[in-house]
Amino acid sequence: MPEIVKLNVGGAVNAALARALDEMPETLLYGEDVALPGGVFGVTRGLQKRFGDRVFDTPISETAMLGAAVGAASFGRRPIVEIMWIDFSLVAFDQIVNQAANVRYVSEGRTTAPLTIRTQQGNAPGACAQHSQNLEALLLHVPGIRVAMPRTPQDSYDVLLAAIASDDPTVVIENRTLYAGSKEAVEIGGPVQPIGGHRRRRTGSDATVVCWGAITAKVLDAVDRLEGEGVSVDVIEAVWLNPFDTEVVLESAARTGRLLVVHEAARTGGFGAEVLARVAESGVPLRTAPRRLGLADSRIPSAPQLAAALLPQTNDVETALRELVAGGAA
Amino acid sequence: MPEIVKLNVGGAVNAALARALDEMPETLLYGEDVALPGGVFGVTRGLQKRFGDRVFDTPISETAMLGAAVGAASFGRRPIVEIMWIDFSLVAFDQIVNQAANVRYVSEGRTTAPLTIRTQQGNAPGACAQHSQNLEALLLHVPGIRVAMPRTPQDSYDVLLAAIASDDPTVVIENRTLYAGSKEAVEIGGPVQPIGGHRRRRTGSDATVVCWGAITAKVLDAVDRLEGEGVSVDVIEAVWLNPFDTEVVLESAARTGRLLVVHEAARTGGFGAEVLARVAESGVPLRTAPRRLGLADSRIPSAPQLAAALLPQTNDVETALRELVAGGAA
Amino acid sequence: MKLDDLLSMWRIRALEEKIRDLRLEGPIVGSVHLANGQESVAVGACSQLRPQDALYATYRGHGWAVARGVPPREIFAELMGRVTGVNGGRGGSAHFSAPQHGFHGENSIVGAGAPIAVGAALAGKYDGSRRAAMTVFGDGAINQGAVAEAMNFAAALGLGVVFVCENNRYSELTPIDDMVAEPDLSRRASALGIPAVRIDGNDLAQVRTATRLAVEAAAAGRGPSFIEAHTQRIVGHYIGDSEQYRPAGELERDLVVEPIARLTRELLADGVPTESVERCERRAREEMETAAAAALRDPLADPATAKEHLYA
Amino acid sequence: MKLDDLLSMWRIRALEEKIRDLRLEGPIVGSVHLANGQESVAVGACSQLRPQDALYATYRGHGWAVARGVPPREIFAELMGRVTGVNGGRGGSAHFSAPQHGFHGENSIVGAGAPIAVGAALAGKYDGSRRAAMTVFGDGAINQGAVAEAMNFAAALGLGVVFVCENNRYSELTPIDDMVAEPDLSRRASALGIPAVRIDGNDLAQVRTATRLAVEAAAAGRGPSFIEAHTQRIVGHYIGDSEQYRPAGELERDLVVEPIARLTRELLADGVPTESVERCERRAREEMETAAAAALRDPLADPATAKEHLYA
Ligand SMILES: Cc1ncc(C[n+]2csc(CCOP(=O)(O)OP(=O)(O)O)c2C)c(N)n1
Ligand SMILES: Cc1ncc(C[n+]2csc(CCOP(=O)(O)OP(=O)(O)O)c2C)c(N)n1
Ligand SMILES: [Mg+2]
Ligand SMILES: [Mg+2]
Repeated sequence: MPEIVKLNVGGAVNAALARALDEMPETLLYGEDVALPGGVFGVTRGLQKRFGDRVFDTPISETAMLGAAVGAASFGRRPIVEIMWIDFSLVAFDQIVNQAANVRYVSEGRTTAPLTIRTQQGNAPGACAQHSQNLEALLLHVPGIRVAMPRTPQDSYDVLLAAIASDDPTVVIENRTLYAGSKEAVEIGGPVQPIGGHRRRRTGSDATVVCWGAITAKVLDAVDRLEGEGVSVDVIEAVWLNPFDTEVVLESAARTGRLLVVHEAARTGGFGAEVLARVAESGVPLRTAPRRLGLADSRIPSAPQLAAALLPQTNDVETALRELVAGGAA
Repeated sequence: MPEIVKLNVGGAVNAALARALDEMPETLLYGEDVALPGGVFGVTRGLQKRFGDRVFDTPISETAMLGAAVGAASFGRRPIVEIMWIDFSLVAFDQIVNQAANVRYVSEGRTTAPLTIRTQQGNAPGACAQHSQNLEALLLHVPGIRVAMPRTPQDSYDVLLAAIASDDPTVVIENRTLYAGSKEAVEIGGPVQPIGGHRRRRTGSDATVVCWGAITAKVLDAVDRLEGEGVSVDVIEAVWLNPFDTEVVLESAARTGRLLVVHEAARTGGFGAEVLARVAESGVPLRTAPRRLGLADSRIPSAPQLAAALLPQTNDVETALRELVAGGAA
Repeated sequence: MKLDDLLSMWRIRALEEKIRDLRLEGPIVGSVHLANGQESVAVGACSQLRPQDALYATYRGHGWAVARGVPPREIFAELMGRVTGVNGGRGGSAHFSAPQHGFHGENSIVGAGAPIAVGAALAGKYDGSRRAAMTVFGDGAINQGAVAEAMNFAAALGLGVVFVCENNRYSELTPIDDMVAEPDLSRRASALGIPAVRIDGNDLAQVRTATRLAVEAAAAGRGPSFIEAHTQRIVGHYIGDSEQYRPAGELERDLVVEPIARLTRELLADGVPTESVERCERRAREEMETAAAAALRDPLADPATAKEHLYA
Repeated sequence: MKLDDLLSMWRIRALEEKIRDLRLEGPIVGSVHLANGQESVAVGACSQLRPQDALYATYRGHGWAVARGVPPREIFAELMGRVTGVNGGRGGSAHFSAPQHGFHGENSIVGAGAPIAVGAALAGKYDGSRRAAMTVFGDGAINQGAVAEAMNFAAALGLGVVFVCENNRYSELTPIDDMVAEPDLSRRASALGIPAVRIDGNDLAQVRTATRLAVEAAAAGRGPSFIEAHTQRIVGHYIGDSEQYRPAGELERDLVVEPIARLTRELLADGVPTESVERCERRAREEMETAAAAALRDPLADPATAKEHLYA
């Protein structure tokens, strides 16, 4: 019985976890500080109280946490592991890439790893270089790992549930700057969705923007500014990056003839390159050269004004779109 | 006094290491089994005998090995660390991404990390999924880390020396299937080159192939087959991937109007996407849609016939080139 | 009983030697790690495992698979890329698994199996199986962070993991004693609050006792145990290893104490007829010849299936 | 002498409290971790470090930087993104360094500083510096594989590393006792062959003695040492932590034993005039006010420089 409630992202994640723990007795939820303290962002508050020892705190041992998820998943559990920052996953990347990703394939499907890694990423004012990275592209180069980056309360709820229900190892990447955002109406309790899918946030015919994650808000601001000037932009938010809705992007790019990809991750080797490559390979004719916006290839400084100079801002998106539209005007 | 000697890749790497240890007293060479046993591939044979305790064996502790390199490098040493397989770097990825890559930037240049990671990668017949991956794209998405993939004896010598002499953390990715290859004339003892650069392996006007690593041999075979039919192909081997010679690729692609990128790494999110994206962004007009060949997005099976079905083969390169040339024939 | 043990160990030895032959002759390609000389650890430990227990091994895991009951034909087939291989050729020598036999896989990342075994024990906390999860690794693996994390994780959460460290004195080509300051590796487990023993891994009785106690502890919810089993490999780290690192005389001494030679001596001293003792070897070799021949006749895995099973 | 110690500790406390104010008022943004209550470990340990020694701290490192001689103004400036910050604002509260003062950096990846310190000691093997490399980490960090690897690496190679575990009983919001089965964390070092002590970290004399012996051992080429210093933070894990995890009465007890209160009591009991004792606090606060005010007047780091220093 679906129901509408007002939730911010943190609340939506909490609701999704509560539902998963409630409806799927095989789920486990663990991580550093997630149980008794309810998480450093408060997102898992109340869950241990409600679900007992299926929700527990762990030592600061990401390799053990993720390895344990692989092992428990292969024995019928459905672990949901919180990696507090995606930056920390790098101390345990082996367990994601060499272990979780391989299990099903190498065993010919005899062993599976239906586990979910919940993590969050991105720069926030004053965050240090080791707490600021956007690393989805690393995971997207690893066959066998599903990846999603929900942003709104509704998507945070739906995507997390889809990930947990999925029988593949899935990384759901959130963004801590969004947890305490404003509450929105969220439909909870509806059917659990399959993995995959995008959201078309704006419909337009002059250009296509593909984006994902928190930076989508800046894209929408820029697009809305241009809207007033009669420039209409198709905005495709790739909530799921693996699987990725290539066809939708191709259709839109073919229609608008102009393509911009925006992500917060470093530009070189970011998934924006993959999007541009797929469009180029498809042979879809564009009216002008496609563009990418991402972190200027750099480490990320702590001082907000320095970080802001390296990360795409609303103005950068606006400028890029203006140039794009002007460029293909002929 | 430069001198020409006959060396295979293993010998060339050994010669470069010997020279670095000889000429740069601040170098250290260490890793698992590199010293007393001379390395599992025999590549470091004789070096401990010759250079004493600057060459040493370590515990199986990649995180400690790489962290120690960061620390020693900041105190004037120039560590050269062998990570036996690139797959193993994933147990220690934090020390590469969060530590080595950050040091110079975050300290405003007060601390530096002139260290070299020598590793090798790729599939070889019968190798398991955890010993077969090509992971250069992960490193290429990390600002602050230089990356090279030499292939010939001469490049193996030159690139390694350039990497060691460079003041940035640099990963030199070799390929174990090449170490014991045939000996070629190698000029040793010449001036140490700066980092960066490509090799134009063939000159042609009908298409451009950009490739790197061991798979280049397959590319050259395919190109040579086509040569007989009057199809001439520009082959750019990107010996250095960071820095990457974008301009050279743009110039060639503009001239031939047809682009194919070939790598052994997984197709999605591979650095081939970056190359296609840069060409697309540049606005260089192509006569037909560019192509990429890479590992079909998959884990890598041990059985050689299965792995071969997933990895680009000479025939695949040939077919892709034929289609490319036919496609842009109009 | 002791004769059964000898047969079990000979099965592993014969399998490994047949694999070596096939590797040298061609049907098996790539890197292969044999466990000759270490058979008693696998045989003794697996004799104490119950069906619901989970075993995690390393690349040096053929013998553990055999001891756990994986059919040799399917192992040979796996190593030769046959469709009948336990994983249809995808795992290969160094990374195959057969969960239906409680063999939850080799692992070719040193130390990486330990955290995964922790997960099997974690699952046991909820599924009522009283499962013991055994993870086997080498002396060198003790220096990998994953093993340290796994041990503490299991200790802190009281999970039924049996950590078995096969101390064969070498990590690849490097002596463990050069890579640690404290040669008693079991102290690392004790320091985490894990009951730990050091045993002569060539002594089947010691292996059995230590394992039985550890499995009982796990099944009873008393948490993890650690067993450092001293043993020796009497072959190279991998097929082709020139073994130049071995001090003179070492191999000769090892050949005396290795478990098959040792048990053979014991049996003969006990008065068991030579004929019965020799029959074990003969029978094991015959079984392996038959299994290998069958595997050789099996069809190669079909390249058209190479893309299957990546995702659900 | 004891008054000097009090002043040194007050400098840290006053710095941290001023940082807290600036964080709450706005000039400092982002996550900030204070070390109130742990000052004695930093002051005592750094008093034994020589110029050539290298110190590696964590995100909770402001006090260690002060104790090592990093000018407070440059720390304040760093946290406020000023061009005069030790790293021009690139490091921030949790990841700054000042090698010119022997402060080789904070680290915001738990445990990651330990292997790097090993490298500083490794360099010392070749450069004749007789350097001791000190790495400081928390109780929770002991469960990170990197720390285990670093300790064994240093032990095996006999490197002059001083491992200082500041056991403040919590890893973020979780009690360490819930995350280990063996509460004596120093046993992990002993098990690796590293001389290890557990001390009352609130007792400057114990901290000094343990550090002196450890630094001497390192300088003499006798390899690593481990110090588990029991202490307590009397503030939250980060500014804004609601500290709901604290049992009733704990903070009150901690406020009695924390090192500034303790030393103050000692001094007064020794008959040192109240005035002299109070002057330490006053002086420290004045210094920090002055430093912070200066930093506040410094210009912000220039965004146009944001791309510099990525590569050589
Ligand atoms: C993380 C990692 N580092 C290095 C290797 C390469 N390697 C394979 S086996 C091995 C030695 C392991 O020694 P030990 O743990 O004693 O096991 P043994 O081979 O003696 O059974 C090494 C270093 C690896 N597979 N994984
Ligand atoms: C690898 C890694 N995992 C998790 C974190 C998040 N984190 C930051 S501080 C901390 C607690 C550390 O506790 P402890 O080592 O006791 O140090 P303390 O904060 O008490 O000084 C955690 C879990 C991190 N920064 N790095
Ligand atoms: Mg061994
Ligand atoms: Mg702590």
